[in-house]
Amino acid sequence: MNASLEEFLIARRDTGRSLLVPYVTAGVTPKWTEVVHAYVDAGADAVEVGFPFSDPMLDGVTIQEASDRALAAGTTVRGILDEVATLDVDVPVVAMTYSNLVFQRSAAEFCAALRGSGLRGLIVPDSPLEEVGDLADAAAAEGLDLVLLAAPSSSRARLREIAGRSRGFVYALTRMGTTGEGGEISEQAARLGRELKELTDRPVLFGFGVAGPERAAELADHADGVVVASALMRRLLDGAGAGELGEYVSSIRRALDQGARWAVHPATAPSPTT
Amino acid sequence: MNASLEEFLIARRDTGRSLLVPYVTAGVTPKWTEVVHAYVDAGADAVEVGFPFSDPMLDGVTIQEASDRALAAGTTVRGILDEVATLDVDVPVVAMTYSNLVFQRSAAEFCAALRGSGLRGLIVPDSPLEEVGDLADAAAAEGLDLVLLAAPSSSRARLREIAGRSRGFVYALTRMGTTGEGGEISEQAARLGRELKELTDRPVLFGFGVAGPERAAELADHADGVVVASALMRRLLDGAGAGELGEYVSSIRRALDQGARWAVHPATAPSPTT
Amino acid sequence: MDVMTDPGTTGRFGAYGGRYVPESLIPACHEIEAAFREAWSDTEFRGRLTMLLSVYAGRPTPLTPAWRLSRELGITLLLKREDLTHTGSHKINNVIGQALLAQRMGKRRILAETGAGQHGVATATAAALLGLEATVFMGERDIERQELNVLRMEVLGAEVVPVTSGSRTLKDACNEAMRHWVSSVDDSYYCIGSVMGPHPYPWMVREFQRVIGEEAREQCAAELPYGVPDYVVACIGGGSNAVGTFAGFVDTAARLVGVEAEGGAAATFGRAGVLHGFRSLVLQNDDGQVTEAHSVAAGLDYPGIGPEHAHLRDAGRARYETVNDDEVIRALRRLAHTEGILAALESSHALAWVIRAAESGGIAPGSTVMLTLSGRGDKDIASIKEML
Amino acid sequence: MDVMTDPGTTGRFGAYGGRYVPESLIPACHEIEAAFREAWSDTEFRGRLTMLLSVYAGRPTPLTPAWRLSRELGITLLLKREDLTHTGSHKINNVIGQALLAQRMGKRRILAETGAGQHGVATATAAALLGLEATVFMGERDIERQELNVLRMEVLGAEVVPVTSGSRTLKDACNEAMRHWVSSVDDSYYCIGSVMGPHPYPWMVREFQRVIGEEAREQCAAELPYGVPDYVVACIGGGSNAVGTFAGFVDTAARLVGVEAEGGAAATFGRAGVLHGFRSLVLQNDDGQVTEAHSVAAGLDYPGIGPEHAHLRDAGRARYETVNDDEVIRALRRLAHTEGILAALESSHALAWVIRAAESGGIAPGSTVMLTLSGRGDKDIASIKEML
Ligand SMILES: Cc1ncc(COP(=O)(O)O)c(C=O)c1O
Ligand SMILES: Cc1ncc(COP(=O)(O)O)c(C=O)c1O
Repeated sequence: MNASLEEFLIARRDTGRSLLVPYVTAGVTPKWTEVVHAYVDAGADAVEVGFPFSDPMLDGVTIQEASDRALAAGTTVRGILDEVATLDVDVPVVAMTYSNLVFQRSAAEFCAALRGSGLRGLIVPDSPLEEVGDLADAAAAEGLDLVLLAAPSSSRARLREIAGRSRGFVYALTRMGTTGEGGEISEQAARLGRELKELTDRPVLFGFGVAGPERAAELADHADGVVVASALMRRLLDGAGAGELGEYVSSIRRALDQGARWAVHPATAPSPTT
Repeated sequence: MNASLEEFLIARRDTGRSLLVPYVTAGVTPKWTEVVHAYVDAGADAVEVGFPFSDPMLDGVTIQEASDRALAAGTTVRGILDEVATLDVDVPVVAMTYSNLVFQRSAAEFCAALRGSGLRGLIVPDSPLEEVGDLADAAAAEGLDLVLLAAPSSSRARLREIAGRSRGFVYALTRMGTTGEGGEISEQAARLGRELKELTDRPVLFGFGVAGPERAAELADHADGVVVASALMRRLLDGAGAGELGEYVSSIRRALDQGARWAVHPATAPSPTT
Repeated sequence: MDVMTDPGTTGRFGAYGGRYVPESLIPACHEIEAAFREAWSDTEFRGRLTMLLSVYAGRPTPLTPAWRLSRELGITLLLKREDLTHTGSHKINNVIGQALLAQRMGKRRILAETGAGQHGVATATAAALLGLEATVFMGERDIERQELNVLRMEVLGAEVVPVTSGSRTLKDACNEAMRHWVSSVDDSYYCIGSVMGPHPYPWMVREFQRVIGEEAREQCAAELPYGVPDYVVACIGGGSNAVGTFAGFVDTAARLVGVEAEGGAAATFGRAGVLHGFRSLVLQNDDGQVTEAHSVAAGLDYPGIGPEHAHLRDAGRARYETVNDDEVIRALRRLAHTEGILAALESSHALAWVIRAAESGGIAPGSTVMLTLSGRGDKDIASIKEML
Repeated sequence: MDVMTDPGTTGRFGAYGGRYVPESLIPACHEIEAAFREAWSDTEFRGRLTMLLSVYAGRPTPLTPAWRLSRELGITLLLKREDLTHTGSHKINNVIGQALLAQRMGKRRILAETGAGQHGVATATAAALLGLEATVFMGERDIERQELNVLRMEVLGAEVVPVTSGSRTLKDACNEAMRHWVSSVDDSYYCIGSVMGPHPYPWMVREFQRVIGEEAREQCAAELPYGVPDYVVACIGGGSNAVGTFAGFVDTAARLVGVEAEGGAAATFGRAGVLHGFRSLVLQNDDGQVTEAHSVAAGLDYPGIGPEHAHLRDAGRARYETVNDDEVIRALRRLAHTEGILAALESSHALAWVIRAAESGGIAPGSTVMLTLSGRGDKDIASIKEML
């Protein structure tokens, strides 16, 4: 796989496929890499791997618990990188973590390490546009796509800048709040999806509160796909194994594929001639 | 008995006898009047009857407890007066209580009631010289002897006034403190006794901390006698009956009589010719 | 009007006051009276006191408008903030004065009784400040109710002596302190916490507390259109914060109102009597046995009232009202919610009356009310919690 | 010197500060910054704030000489008495400012995190005063340690939300408050209790707290021969009372000393990192996992330090020291015994360092030390008792 995260996702989306990015906290179980494989087998278009942080400010209880569990089990950045390096999957793997891990030594060092283990993208929810300068440069230098977040509260001007500077995809927050399941699809989310789609041809994926196949399909109507995190981690913490998690991802995959068949995506639908 | 308290005590003292005034809290047991009789039979020269008060500021734990017990049993001023009226004893009975009982209606009314029940004297420890005007007049009008207290801290000028205005006897406090047993004979007490004896021919009796025959005899050396209260009430509260209390008073009586035999009382010793 | 003046050498306020103590204590009372008279006319002493009240204890205290509650009640309610003084109540004003006096008299130790514990904490504080020892007598029941203050006294280095006699509250602590004083009068100074006790205490404590009223008078003059409030209100245990407040307004047209706890309302339900060394109104039965007071506020659990209040009542210069525990708790919560001020249960009595009177028309709409908030409610939090 | 100035739109103090928050909160931070800039240059707003600090919160607070302790230590020790403010700590200065700002911005509710509970109580207080709602996040462990303050907040009408994640102390309460804020940013204002959080908080809180230093500066000028103390000392949790104090002396020759708890000493044992929205010194392991802080003082149980302190340290304008729990308890008791002042455990850290330094010659005999006594110790009495 030589394509960048962004190239990879655009190519997939352009086949008319709704994108699906499931999440797993590295180290949450000793066999967490099996979960990655199960996701891929179930039709994931990329996998988001969380590097656990002691103070995950933007995460709800589920991912906090997963992070605490991983840290309690002795998970380290070096350990995660080593395990990621052994992964043999044919979709891009994206790191998600907090600024304090990224800036430990330097952004350049961190990005180089990620890239060295084969990661293709990076999400740092507490580094907004203003703080992202060095990191964006370092990521670009390593060919790592730095994904930026867009929020319902972001102004149009900020959305334009986010859409312009994000790489890989634009991570659109379905709501004002932390990660976690539940909540209706809001008019807000739909509008954010529409606005971002107007501003960029990059894939726009919804995250936060994407629980269950229907909700995933509904959301995907307003953008190019979804990130699913807490719904999966909840099941994992409750005892589900890689197999079950894979099935759950499959069910979302199917819903997305069905939804995509009758969804109207004027901007991104494959042209009738392809 | 027609003599006043003072006349009675002077007469007895002048026979060379050390005076003994035991105390009982009225109402502390249903049969408290038996205690009075036992005291008299044991050689008391007068008996002090305490009218219990809820807030006996100058009393130590023993007399507080006796007062609380009497009040809890429903003791009232009227009830005490009625019982005192039935006493048939040949020594004077003296009331001791606090200002608040005395001034309930008026000092005159209170004194008249005491006298009506046959009481001959009154001690009000929280009415010092400055506050005693009306009361002294009312007592005098009823032929009731108002006993004043003298303290080791009193100046010579005050002692002179106390000695001059007290009736019945002068109540000399052995120490700075509340009623209660214990304590050595202090140089203070001896000096107070001497000073008062110089100032008046009225009997001077020591009170507070007169516990046991030896101490009584020692103290009597410095004045005309003693008031014994807490030592008796302690025994009563611990279960002693009238008989035992009488025996205790007898033992003090004997000690006083022996002490008096070899004691040096230059001022008061009966002249060799009597 | 012949009120709130020097009560002379006999310490009389009309028919009240005096010095009903055992002969043993008379010389001590004389000594204190003489020392106080001398100190009070010594500008250096007064300067030192004023300096400590300002630099150490946080005076002057603000006069805070109760903005939101005033609007709700249709009056102008001003709060004299004694809760902001060091240790959290007006008691410190008096105690610093008496501790300076004790030091001047060469005493080594200060004795005190305490109810709510505020006077005890203040005494422990002033003793530490001046390098004196402190022994505080406190009823066992109050020790339970005011645990926080007991711990404060201990950390300040004071000895707290539990009093187990009688109702195990303030009145018994007074008895016990007095008893102890009799036996240690040579080296110990008895620092009474309110306008009670034998002369010169009721007068001396009033003089030490008049700083409340004098400050408030000035503050009102600066802030009110007519310079003087229509009502001046304070709670009454022994009556020191009230007397200190009234002293600033006695010569004005302001109506003076003292508010007692229903279960300890000597001015309303008491008869003349003698307790703890002075003659005043006392709750008692027909025989003269003193009744136990009952109130949620430990500092108001006192069956008597300062002699000067009895006199002010007889003279018609002040009136005395009562409120019950329920009204008090509601008033405390209401002030907390509307103004963010947690008043002591004691002070909340004054507030409860103002609320009732304003809501029932007893205080005319548009009136200005100056209320002394005698202390803060932190010490009461546990009891308040229990009662909710 | 280029320190303690306006940190600009990016909120940088040298290499520290910034605004490391989720995109969702960026507009809110901008809005607050704009509102604060506008308010801070609006004389009416500042007048209103000054009035409330004076009439309601009891400012100016006295500068009290620690007479007896000074003599023992051979120095002149002056205490800036933030313990005498309404609610009992310097936290009220900041909170009244932010609550006024929240009201001006049309917010309905105030959110806050709290450690010792002092910031929570102050927030509940200011919210009541201005008729706003208050929700306070507090670690479960701190709720146990500071029960009194929890009850105070509840009586004031605030909702106290226990935080059960992580170490269940201040840092986790910060996380939780931030999470909650993200989801309620429309109608809620997040009132941060120290010089931490994303820009403009560290700067804004410094500005609201500089009243401590400015008053102390004036008071020192009036009372000291050279007008300025040799040392200016304050304890550091997040660092707000210290920054507020330093702000008044940064342009003088006074040596500025911040004192941290040994178990939470980010300035001494921390490395640069990003926590709770800002870059500063943080206690953390090699991987960047934040360490739990440990201190007897709940208000100092914080693994970070305000970004401006990190900058002052780098710039050499202030130095940072640590003391351990034992020294702190001893210092608290010593001040109680010598001066009758019960300091908060937090403030006692500053005192412990002064005692150690004076006794070891680290502070030269005869020096003048101005120490900010950030709060009163009533809240800590139960824990102190346990430790004796
Ligand atoms: C806060 C407070 N207010 C009032 C009182 C009552 O005392 P006084 O009536 O003497 O003001 C007390 C007594 O403890 C108190 O603590
Ligand atoms: C009394 C007191 N002092 C100090 C602090 C520490 O805060 P800061 O470092 O922001 O002044 C606190 C925090 O709760 C406190 O309550």
